[in-house]
Amino acid sequence: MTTLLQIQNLSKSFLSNRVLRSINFDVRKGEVHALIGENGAGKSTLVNIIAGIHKRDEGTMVFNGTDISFNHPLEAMKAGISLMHQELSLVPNATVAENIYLRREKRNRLGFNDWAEMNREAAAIFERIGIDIDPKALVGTLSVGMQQIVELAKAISLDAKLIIMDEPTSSLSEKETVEFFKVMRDLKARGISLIFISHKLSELFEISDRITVLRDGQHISTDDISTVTADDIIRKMVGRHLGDLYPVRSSNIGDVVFSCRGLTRFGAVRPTSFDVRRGEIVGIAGLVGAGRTEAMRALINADKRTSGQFWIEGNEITIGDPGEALSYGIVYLSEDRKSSGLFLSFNITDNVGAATLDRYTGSTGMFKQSALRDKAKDFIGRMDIRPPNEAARVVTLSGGNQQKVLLAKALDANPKLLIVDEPTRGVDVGAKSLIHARIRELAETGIGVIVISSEMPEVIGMADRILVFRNGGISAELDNHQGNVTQEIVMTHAVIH
Amino acid sequence: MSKAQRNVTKNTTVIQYIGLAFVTFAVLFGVQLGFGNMLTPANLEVMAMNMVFEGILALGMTFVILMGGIDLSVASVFAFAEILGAKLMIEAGLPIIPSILITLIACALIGALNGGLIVLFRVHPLIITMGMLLTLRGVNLAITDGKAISGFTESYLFLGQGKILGLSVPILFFLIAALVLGVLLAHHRFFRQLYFIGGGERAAALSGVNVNRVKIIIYTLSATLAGCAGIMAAARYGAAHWGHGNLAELKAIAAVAIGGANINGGSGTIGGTVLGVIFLAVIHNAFVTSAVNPFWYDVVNGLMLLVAVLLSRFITLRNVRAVLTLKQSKIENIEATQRT
Amino acid sequence: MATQASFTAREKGSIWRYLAAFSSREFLLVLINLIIFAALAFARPDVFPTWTNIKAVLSLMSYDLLIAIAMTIVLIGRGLDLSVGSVLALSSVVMAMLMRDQQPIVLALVLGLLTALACGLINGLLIARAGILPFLVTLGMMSLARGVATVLTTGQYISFPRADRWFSDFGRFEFRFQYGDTFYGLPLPLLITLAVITIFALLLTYWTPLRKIFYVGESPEAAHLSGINVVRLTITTYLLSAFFVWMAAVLMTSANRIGYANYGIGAELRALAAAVVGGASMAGGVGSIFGTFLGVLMLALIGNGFVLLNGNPNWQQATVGIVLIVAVGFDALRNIRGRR
Amino acid sequence: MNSLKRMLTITTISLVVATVIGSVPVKAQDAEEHYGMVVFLRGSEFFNWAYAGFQDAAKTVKATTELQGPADWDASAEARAVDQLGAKGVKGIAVTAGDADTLVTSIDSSIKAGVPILTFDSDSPKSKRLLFVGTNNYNAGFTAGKAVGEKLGDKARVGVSLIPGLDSITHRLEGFKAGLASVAPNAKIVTTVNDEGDLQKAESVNTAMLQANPDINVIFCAHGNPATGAYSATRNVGRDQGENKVNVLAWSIDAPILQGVEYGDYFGTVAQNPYMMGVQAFWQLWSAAHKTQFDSMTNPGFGHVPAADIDTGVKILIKGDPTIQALLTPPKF
Repeated sequence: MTTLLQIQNLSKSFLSNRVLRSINFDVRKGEVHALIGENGAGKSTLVNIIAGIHKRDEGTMVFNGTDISFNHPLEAMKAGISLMHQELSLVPNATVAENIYLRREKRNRLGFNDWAEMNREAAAIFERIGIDIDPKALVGTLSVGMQQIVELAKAISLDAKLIIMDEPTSSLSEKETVEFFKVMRDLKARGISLIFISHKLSELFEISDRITVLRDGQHISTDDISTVTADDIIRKMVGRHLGDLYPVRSSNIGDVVFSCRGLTRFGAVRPTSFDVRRGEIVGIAGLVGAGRTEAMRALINADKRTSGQFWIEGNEITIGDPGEALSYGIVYLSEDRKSSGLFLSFNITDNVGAATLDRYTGSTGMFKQSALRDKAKDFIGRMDIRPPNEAARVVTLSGGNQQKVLLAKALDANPKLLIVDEPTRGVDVGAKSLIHARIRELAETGIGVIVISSEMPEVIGMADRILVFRNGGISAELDNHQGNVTQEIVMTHAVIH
Repeated sequence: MSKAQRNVTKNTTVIQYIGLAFVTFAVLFGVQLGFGNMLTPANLEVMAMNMVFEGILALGMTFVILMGGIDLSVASVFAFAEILGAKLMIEAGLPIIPSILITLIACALIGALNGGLIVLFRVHPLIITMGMLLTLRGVNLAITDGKAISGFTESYLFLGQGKILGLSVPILFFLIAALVLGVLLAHHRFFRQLYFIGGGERAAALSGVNVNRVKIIIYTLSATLAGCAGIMAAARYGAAHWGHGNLAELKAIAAVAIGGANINGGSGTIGGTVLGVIFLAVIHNAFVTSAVNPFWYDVVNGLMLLVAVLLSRFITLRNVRAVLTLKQSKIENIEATQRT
Repeated sequence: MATQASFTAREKGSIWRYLAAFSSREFLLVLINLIIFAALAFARPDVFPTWTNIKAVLSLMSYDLLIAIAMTIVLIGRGLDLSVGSVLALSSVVMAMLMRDQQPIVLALVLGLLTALACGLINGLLIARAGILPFLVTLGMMSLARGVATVLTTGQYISFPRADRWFSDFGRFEFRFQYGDTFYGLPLPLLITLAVITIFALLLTYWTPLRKIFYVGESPEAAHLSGINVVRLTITTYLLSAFFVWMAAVLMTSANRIGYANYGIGAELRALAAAVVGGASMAGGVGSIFGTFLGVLMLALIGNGFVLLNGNPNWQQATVGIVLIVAVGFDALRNIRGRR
Repeated sequence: MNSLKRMLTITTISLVVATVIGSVPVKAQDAEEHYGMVVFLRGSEFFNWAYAGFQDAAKTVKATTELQGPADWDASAEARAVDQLGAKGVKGIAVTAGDADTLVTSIDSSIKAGVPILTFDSDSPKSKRLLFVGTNNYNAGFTAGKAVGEKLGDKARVGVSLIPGLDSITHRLEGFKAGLASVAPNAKIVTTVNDEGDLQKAESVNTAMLQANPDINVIFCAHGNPATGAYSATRNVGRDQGENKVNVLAWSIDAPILQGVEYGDYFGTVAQNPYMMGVQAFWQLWSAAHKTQFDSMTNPGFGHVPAADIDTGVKILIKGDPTIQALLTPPKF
């Protein structure tokens, strides 16, 4: 089996953190090569470099015998490498043939697009891979499964030699996945290589020839699929060094401060119930798309939930909107700081006071500016946020400082239940441990804390109890008081078998 | 997705067109029955001439809106073309062809300036084109000192008043332009990109579409079409006046919106806009024929715009609903297969 | 976003507070206004700096000022209100017709206010609840309100000769006082306008419910998660806009002693230009009453200058467009520099 | 299934719209005797008087009438309205030309189609209209100039508030100059300002004019819009009463102006007679539309209409004139 793509000690870092550390990776002609690893292990960055979206810092890439270095996805496409994004980049109002041949339309003599020709070719591709799709249909009218196949056909039409698929089956039904694999096998038979990224272990074992595991930006192993078992893979995926010290786990867990029963949201969240005790940190683990953020947003009714009952300190409450949740002391810090957490062009004082403006208002409704300013100064000291100057706009702060501002905002609302979504995403290592310490301190003061994180070590390091989410609901509840839960156990429950 | 479901979403736009055509004919025949003399050839010709210039502006506007932009300046570019053409031909004595060419080039440059400013300042196109609308209206007023310019040569007047194959020149131009631009939008590679830009600028840029270049070209096209309309209007009325075409940009936008295009961009066709223009022409003429108090026209105009917009909003919400049902079924059947 | 930074930066005892204030847009606008003022005073020392001329400029701009403030509030909440001009006309027509039929003045004023608020509510609901683009909703309302106003009056001036005198005089009433040998008159409507605007500026900064509008405009999603009722507040901005439009309608109807369906034509474009020059932006979250006042003042001074220097008044209409584009360009370049 | 529902929603909405148009109270239309009047600035009081005259005259012979035209200055919209009325088969059209040249094509094609058409108040001299019914602007200006000359004599210093570039206004100004000179040879017209036909604009430009030229003691408003603004200007400069009061000669017969004359704000107003214009316009159309034994010599194919234009004349209304009370109640139609 000749080698199609050969990568040697490839490295890449964004700003200060190294995402890929000297990766060796190769793909053979006509092979389905699975690529697996925890969130943040570097899978997406690797394939983005191969597909020419990012440029590599060091390392060599040999494709089809020649050295390659792309600075635009178009060049990769021309060389025969196609990347299928996770969210499809198709245009619903254009026809199937149009989406396939965008920017590469076949022209007749007059310079007009020769649709008959393109439709014929598209139909030929679909027929070859045994799928019945009408090239003239509008893409918007197709099922997600069919749209995946159109993306595939687009790659084929580029006579791609290597097709990279990032979580292609994440939104496919069982029946659609079977059809999708049929197409993949057909491509393999015709000598096209496929890189297949997925968390569904069952699928990997069914379709791939070799499997490479990445962890913490390092290449762990590449084995023939027949020589490894699901548990081997899980063990290789996890075992990331616990690294930074996590604050010692809580000693005095109080009684239940918040409980939720039968929380559902149509199309996103399965019936979910859990409790949070005073002084306890509940970690929510799970893979991308497991519905963790959707569940929390449904809890505070940021997105309209279908059903759910809630109790705070024992008495039942109704949560109509995030404002009502705040009034009961339920504070949610969103996953995406930039768009739904902070007011970027406001300064620190205004950000800190955002959720508690009414508390700084006098009886007549007059806003007590100085009170808020003093409180903000006090937080800047306590959380040692280091702004360039007091009037600095939050957009100019570093990731770590921004997260501290968010935490200060939450603290100001003196929460009974604090929900922090991805507390240390985009935060440099130094600030990470400081934020972890702040969160543990908060829990110690007797409030319930829910930490959602895609980084397994962070969840295991921080949480007293872990809820593993899968497919829109809780798949397992693990007691982690002694910190004895292993990443393997969590991953086993997180992965769809 | 079941066969029926597939046809529905595919045909939503078709249904919208049928609905619009149905209303147009309902009004046409209703007024004909009630008041007579609406369907006479003379009245049809006049009805068409009443909306033809706004129709030409609407063609250019369709491309701009498809791309997620808006162009308010077309009304004063229209008047500017009238005035510049008149000044070149009458005051400077240039022959017809060169003056028309110079006028169209000037309009194209204004369009390019619009596109350039929008791309450079990365500001909402509404503000830039509104600024251009005000500036150009002031310039039109100033260079003519409020007075009309007339005295065109007979051959030039043919451009506005002459008839070819029984159709007056502006109507013929509108039909040909609509046909050509419709085909281009449906088939030509360059214009198909508008759907991609309207659908999502970032995704379009990623797949190699040069978004900024397309924007500048489309705003230039919109201004050039406004220039053509202006030249023919000056010939039609035999005079160029700064007041002509007042509020034409709002009628053009209404025609595109009523024609089913999504004002945020991403969907819409030339055919839809032509239907919108015909609809507005019929409604306006119905007011005259039925001698209904003409003031009701603005009220109906406003109502129709709001109805068209609510309709497209209703369709988008329906699609979101469909996606959610799909996801819910997926969750349920995956859960069924999991063993732990 | 300098204005926001500067006004919260007014803490005592720190040096960069002054730097922030100096770099703020308001200071720049004060500077520009002073330059224009000095230039005009220099050019026409006999006429320009006299109190009568200044008073004329200020009292005449009070209508545009009230409408510009209405536009500013909506812009801060990341919205747009193109219907301000038409709602002004509708409200004035309703009040004038009631007064013509000898209804008590107060009842007429209240119903005028309710009419404006009704239009504001419709705008707010369609935008905040139905989620339609503000530009489109208010464009439809603009045509609708103007149409209803013209239908009610068949376009006539509505005068109210037999209504109580105090209302038709209050618009022209002046506190006359003598200082030295010359007479000085302080027009009542100007005082009312300045008083209401200063109170509102203070409320906007120091009254919590209004302060939240900045948050909604800056990031609706973050505001929603911070427990701010985004839908209710967005509707409030359109109601506040309607209130200021009603105030302008009252002053205009009283000063001219007539209600007229063609009041406020083009007012929305002038208001948007003044608000954007004053620092507001369509991206929301930024804008100040004082900034908008300076924007309106600048446009008024330019207008007055045109008349005094016998400049061709036609060019004055062009300046509003040019000023809008320059302000937007300046704003965009500043943001690009700031963001990079 | 839901495609059916979609169709239903669209058709119901469209039917509602169609009924709105159909059901609006519509005057019964007698197909034979229907006449149209086209104006610009539709709705302004002056043109409402003209249409009232037009309609009242028509009623006397059981003919019906209709008013069309834009609410703004766009003369091309007037041209289109003329075409639509012609196509509709009205028996006659009276049009006031917002811009003389823009209307030429439509008027000529209407005559070619055999539809009688004439201009009133603002003429389109280059067109083939049957005749012009309205104030002869030069004569009106002359009468106004003479009135100012008689009131202030040689020390009259006149400031004129007008819209540049409108033919009718330019002729009035020429007439005014001649009329003033006829009675007060060394009275002077100091300057003119452009009020753009807007109340607010009129106030600011006249205020500036009075300050720039303190010698002005009378403002002549050359058209209906600026009078209220001109009077406010005199108040702004404190010369609205007392011995150095600036006299304002207003134009036209809007209610607020007539009230102003009664209160003594204005020393008079040049009252054109729009109502008579409407009446005369109808009768000329009627006569042109109903041919007698011999066709008109000047316009073959039409009934007889006078060769020369009809001058509906003007009257300077001053305080106490009984016609003011009569004019104060706006026309009903």
